Amino acid sequence: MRHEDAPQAEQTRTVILGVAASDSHVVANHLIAHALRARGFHVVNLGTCTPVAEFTEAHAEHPEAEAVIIGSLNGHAYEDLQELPVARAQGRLDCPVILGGNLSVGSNKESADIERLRQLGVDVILSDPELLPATLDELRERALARDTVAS
Amino acid sequence: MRHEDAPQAEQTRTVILGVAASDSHVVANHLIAHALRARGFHVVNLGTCTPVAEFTEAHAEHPEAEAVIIGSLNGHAYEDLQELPVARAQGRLDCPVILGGNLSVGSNKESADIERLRQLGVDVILSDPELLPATLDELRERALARDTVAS
Amino acid sequence: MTDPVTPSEPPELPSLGESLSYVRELGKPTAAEVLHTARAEGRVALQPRCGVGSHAQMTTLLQDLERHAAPDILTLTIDSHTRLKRFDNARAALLRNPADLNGYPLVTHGWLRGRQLNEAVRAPLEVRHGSPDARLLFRTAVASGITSFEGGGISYNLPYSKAVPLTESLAAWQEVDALCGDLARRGLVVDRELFGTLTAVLVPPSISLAVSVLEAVAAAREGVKCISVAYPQGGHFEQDVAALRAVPALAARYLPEDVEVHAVLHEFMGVFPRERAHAEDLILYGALVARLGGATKLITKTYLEAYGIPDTRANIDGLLLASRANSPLLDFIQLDEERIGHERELILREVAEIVEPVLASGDLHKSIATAFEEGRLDIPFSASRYARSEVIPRRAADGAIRYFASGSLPFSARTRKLNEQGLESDDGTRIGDMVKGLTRDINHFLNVFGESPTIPS
Amino acid sequence: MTDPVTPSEPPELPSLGESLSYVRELGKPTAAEVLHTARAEGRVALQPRCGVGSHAQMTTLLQDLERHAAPDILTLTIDSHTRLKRFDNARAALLRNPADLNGYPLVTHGWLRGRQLNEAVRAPLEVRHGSPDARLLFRTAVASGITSFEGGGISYNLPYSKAVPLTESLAAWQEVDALCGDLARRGLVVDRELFGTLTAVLVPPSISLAVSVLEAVAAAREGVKCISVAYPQGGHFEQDVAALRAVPALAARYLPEDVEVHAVLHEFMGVFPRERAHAEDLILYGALVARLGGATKLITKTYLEAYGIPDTRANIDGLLLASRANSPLLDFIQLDEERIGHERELILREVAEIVEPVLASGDLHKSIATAFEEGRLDIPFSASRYARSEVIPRRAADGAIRYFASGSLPFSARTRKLNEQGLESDDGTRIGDMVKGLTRDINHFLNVFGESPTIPS
Ligand code: B12
Ligand code: B12
Repeated sequence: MRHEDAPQAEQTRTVILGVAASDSHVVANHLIAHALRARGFHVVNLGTCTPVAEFTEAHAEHPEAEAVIIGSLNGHAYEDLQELPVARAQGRLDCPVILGGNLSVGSNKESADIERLRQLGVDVILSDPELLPATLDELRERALARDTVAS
Repeated sequence: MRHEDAPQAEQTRTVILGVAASDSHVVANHLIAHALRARGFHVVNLGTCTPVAEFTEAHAEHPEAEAVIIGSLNGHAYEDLQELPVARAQGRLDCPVILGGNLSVGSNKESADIERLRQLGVDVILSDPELLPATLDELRERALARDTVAS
Repeated sequence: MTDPVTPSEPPELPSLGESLSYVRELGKPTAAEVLHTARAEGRVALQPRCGVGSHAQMTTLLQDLERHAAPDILTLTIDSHTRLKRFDNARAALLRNPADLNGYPLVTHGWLRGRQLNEAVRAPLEVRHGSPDARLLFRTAVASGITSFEGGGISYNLPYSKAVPLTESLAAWQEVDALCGDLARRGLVVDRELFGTLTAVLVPPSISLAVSVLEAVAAAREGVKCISVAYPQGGHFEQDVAALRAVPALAARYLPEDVEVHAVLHEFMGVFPRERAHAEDLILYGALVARLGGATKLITKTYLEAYGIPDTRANIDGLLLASRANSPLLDFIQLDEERIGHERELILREVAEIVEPVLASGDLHKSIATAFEEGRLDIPFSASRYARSEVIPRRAADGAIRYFASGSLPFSARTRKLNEQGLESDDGTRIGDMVKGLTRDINHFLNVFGESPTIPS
Repeated sequence: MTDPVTPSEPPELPSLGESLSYVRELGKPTAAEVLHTARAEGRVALQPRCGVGSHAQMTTLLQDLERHAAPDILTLTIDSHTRLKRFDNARAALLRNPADLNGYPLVTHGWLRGRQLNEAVRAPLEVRHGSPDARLLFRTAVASGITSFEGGGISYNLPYSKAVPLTESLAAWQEVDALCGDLARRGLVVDRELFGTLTAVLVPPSISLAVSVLEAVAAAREGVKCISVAYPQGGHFEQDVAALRAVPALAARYLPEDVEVHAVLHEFMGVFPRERAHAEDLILYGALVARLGGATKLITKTYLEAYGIPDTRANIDGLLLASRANSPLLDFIQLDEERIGHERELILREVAEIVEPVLASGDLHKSIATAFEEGRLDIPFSASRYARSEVIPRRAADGAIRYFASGSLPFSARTRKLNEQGLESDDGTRIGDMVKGLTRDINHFLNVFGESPTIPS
């Protein structure tokens, strides 16, 4: 199971995938990468334990990436994404950031746990990875619409 | 397992045994009867479901009985002994009344449960049937002492 | 609840027809249907014991049990006064302090409140009591829309009263069974559960099952169509599984084909260990016996058993723990099938030897009463004068319950020998004080768990 | 507690000698002693996972668990930041909100607080973490008087980090093991538990055990005297029992005689069912596997597993339910010994084929690192770049975990064939999308209980 694969065609859509900095849960990451590839995406999979800086570096290498997709299972999403606001303010991560997994510590999740992640600059929070393709489509359409208006 | 047995000797001590009026738990009753008989007591065992009136009748038949020993397991001791105060006031039960078993409903026993049974006229409340012989001895000594003073 | 403690005036009982249409409108499955489905699905249906004096608290108790443990059937356990038709005492205790009652006085509360309870929960209800003469209670139960009723002319007499002749209790229960037959013909099958548990302590399996066979034959003759045969867990695994597995064979042998017969297990009914962990080991064990013995239903116990009537929490926990036995992950368990087969044969033979002479006679009721009189039928530790209790059970060294003395039971020489053999390896206990040994046998699970007995030893 | 969130200044670590006398004065048994006793008594020792950020709450958590469930060994589960030496992040989270941490940051709290925790409970403590380089954490643990420490140079690297070379982690763990050897020579045997659980999901038994054998050999060479081999319940009964029963044989084959080796079972570590009843079925099942497989210790789960770190109540309930497996009433259970024997043989052969070439070489560390590089050693779903994850496990139709692809593992033709046979009956799943099938296998217990998967299917 290689961590990156070659773009298949001209029109290939690229996404950057990874697991948050302190987090080594990898199974969902493997499966999501497979599922997106099966749908034709070029997946730059950074794997587990990926700090924000590594996502920005990958984005610099792949400026065509439509989105950065981050998984966090161990409950540490908030601490692991502390550098996200600065990175975004500096324009080093100017594509949508999608986050999913188990996003806070404990068995009782509160809406505040989600809210503070949005405030860090996460654009979309998903629970079901099956929704990823549709979400990516929608984000791209929105971006295209925005670009059309802007140009 | 007969319910009464013949007095064995002149000096035989008699007790009246039974289970309270609404109560059919009989196993402890059988075992207590056996144990007292093994110690030489003449046990008039009235068995289960014995109303206060039946105890007084037995006492009338066996005025020599040292004590009436009542078991109650089903939690109904208080209701089942409601007629005890009248019977005692009328002198129809003028020997010590010993009570044992599971004396109130529920798994949490409170001292009030015991207190109100004493107020009905129960003299001794025991939990461990092993203490019966020693208790009977003590009650007899007390009675003898009282008789000596009285005469 | 603003209801008064007892209704001011006991409402008159409705007709059977009215009750029948009430049950139909109620829109819940009958107990018989729930049992049928459980068996078809290979699941053990679970049922707690539960009954408190207050109507309001009884309602809450049933609802809490359903919400947190969803038992398949719920119980109204009736108080001891009502059982013995001491209705005045039930009313007095209810007025003084409902918490003094060890069960729900259904006759005193009345059938309208019975319907309220029925409507408060989804599961069908069973009335569990212990009444030698339950005619009024049964009519009240039917009027309440209750579709399962426990008891029988032997099993709700001998363990539960002192001075009711068997002919009387058998006649009273014949009326109950006849009404069930009537209802069945009119489309409502009431589950009639027989209390093979008897005096619960050291009951030899064949005594339990023999009494149930006789009651079942009597009930079937009156038209009863759903019979649950309750058996009390004795504590020896293979013997208990064998007893449960004997039930279908007995049904095939002694009952008409159109009667649906279920085996029901009562989790251990004797002296329970006091420590919660030990009690829970025993609860799980019982539940596993039910599953592996193929019981349709399990009546659960709680970790407060040794102390008194359990609180709701303990009752829920008992149900939840027992429900683990329905786990789909236990198929790895294999049993000593040879030993089970051997025990089952022994049980079936003993039951045959006990019941067949009684069934051979013309008048079943009279024949039962006479047999008890003469000791050809008997139970250990009878609460009643109408059984001799010459039968003395003991545990063999391996924990199995055997006949130490079989009194006047019409056992064959072979059966006697097998029982003696069973106890033979029990070296030491035949010598010395029999009562001492019996007490040790009664305290079996205290010994297993190293808890001190509280009775002379 | 009036303690500040973190100590103002991390206290300097005491000498090994001082720590040694502290442990002696502590007056509680070591983890190794508790394990030894449990095995001697034929009991499965129980241990929860537990760790929260706040020192005060950690103290209460340990005490509550001990009061209500009395586990044999208690745990300090360490937070993910500390595991990866992200001490600054641990401190930041601790200052912001201790509840944001998924474990107890022992290094940040410091060894004096570690001692406070140790003194707050009777049971010995184990540190459970997941650190490729645990040297500082280990020193802090020893200074805290903690007598059991989990991990190893392979098992705490590959599942727990992305970019730490195996030679580095092996070297770091060699230091830990050498210190344990030192302590053992000075009279304190620290239990070193190896994390054979690895990535927990669909781990083939022989991969788990092969990694443990290699780590155990490395540890024993440094003088470690008590080794716990943890194995993750895979979900197939006979296979799991066989794996546990393989541990003594592996110890006899590959380890010096004076090392005490215990088999430890982790209750199912994969996708847990969400419904409480289903989760509890699985918890009890795991506990029974531990008992019947002869595990010395069981690490428990809770009915909140699918949701997140459990609250204290759920943790207690999980321990209490698991403790039923120590019931003296389960001796009736018999197993399919033939199948177990067959699985055990297969496992032992596979382990031998995997480890023996690696052990044969001179430099164990280098040989391990190279083998992983070349795929002769491998684990599925590696979190690290330093394993290939060419091994693809699948479930056979009966639920057993087999090698669908064994990558470059040096398996004999026979082993390969047996694995293919195992999957052969798995009709249908070899055809069609492999990932789809893999997902179904991962969701095994959801399927068993009829819960819907939450991942694409
Ligand atoms: C067997 C049993 C039955 C059998 C009884 C058969 C029979 N006829 O004997 C059956 C199944 C019929 C039965 C029925 C009922 N039972 Co019942 N039964 C038990 C059980 C399981 C064992 C009792 C027993 O035989 N123990 C063995 C003997 C040797 O000991 P013992 O009776 O416990 O007595 C000990 C002490 O109390 C003491 N002792 C007893 N009597 C005396 C007398 C004296 C003078 C002294 C000093 C000491 C003493 O010595 C004994 C040894 O320590 C107990 C629970 C348990 N596990 O202990 C419940 C229990 C006693 N039953 C109980 C109840 C409530 C009933 C019912 C009312 C049904 C219901 N509502 O649940 C009916 C009673 C109907 C009626 N009219 O009385 C409750 C009592 C609850 C309470 N007090 O809060 C108990 C505690 C179960 C429970 N936890 O709910 N029961
Ligand atoms: C396997 C496992 C492990 C393995 C991981 C091996 C590996 N390297 O992958 C091991 C044993 C190493 C492990 C370690 C730890 N784990 Co862990 N682990 C699990 C477990 C049992 C299964 C996870 C899994 O693989 N599931 C299968 C995959 C396919 O699904 P998934 O990961 O659950 O993800 C689903 C969704 O979240 C979503 N999803 C996931 N990622 C993404 C990303 C996007 C973008 C989207 C849209 C969706 C999405 O899709 C998946 C399908 O529904 C879960 C509990 C459980 N039963 O679910 C705990 C669990 C995730 N672990 C947990 C924790 C805390 C840890 C530890 C920190 C130890 C600890 N303190 O207990 C360490 C982590 C160390 C670290 N540095 O991160 C907690 C998280 C708690 C919380 N958030 O409150 C859980 C929930 C267990 C628990 N109940 O306490 N763990």
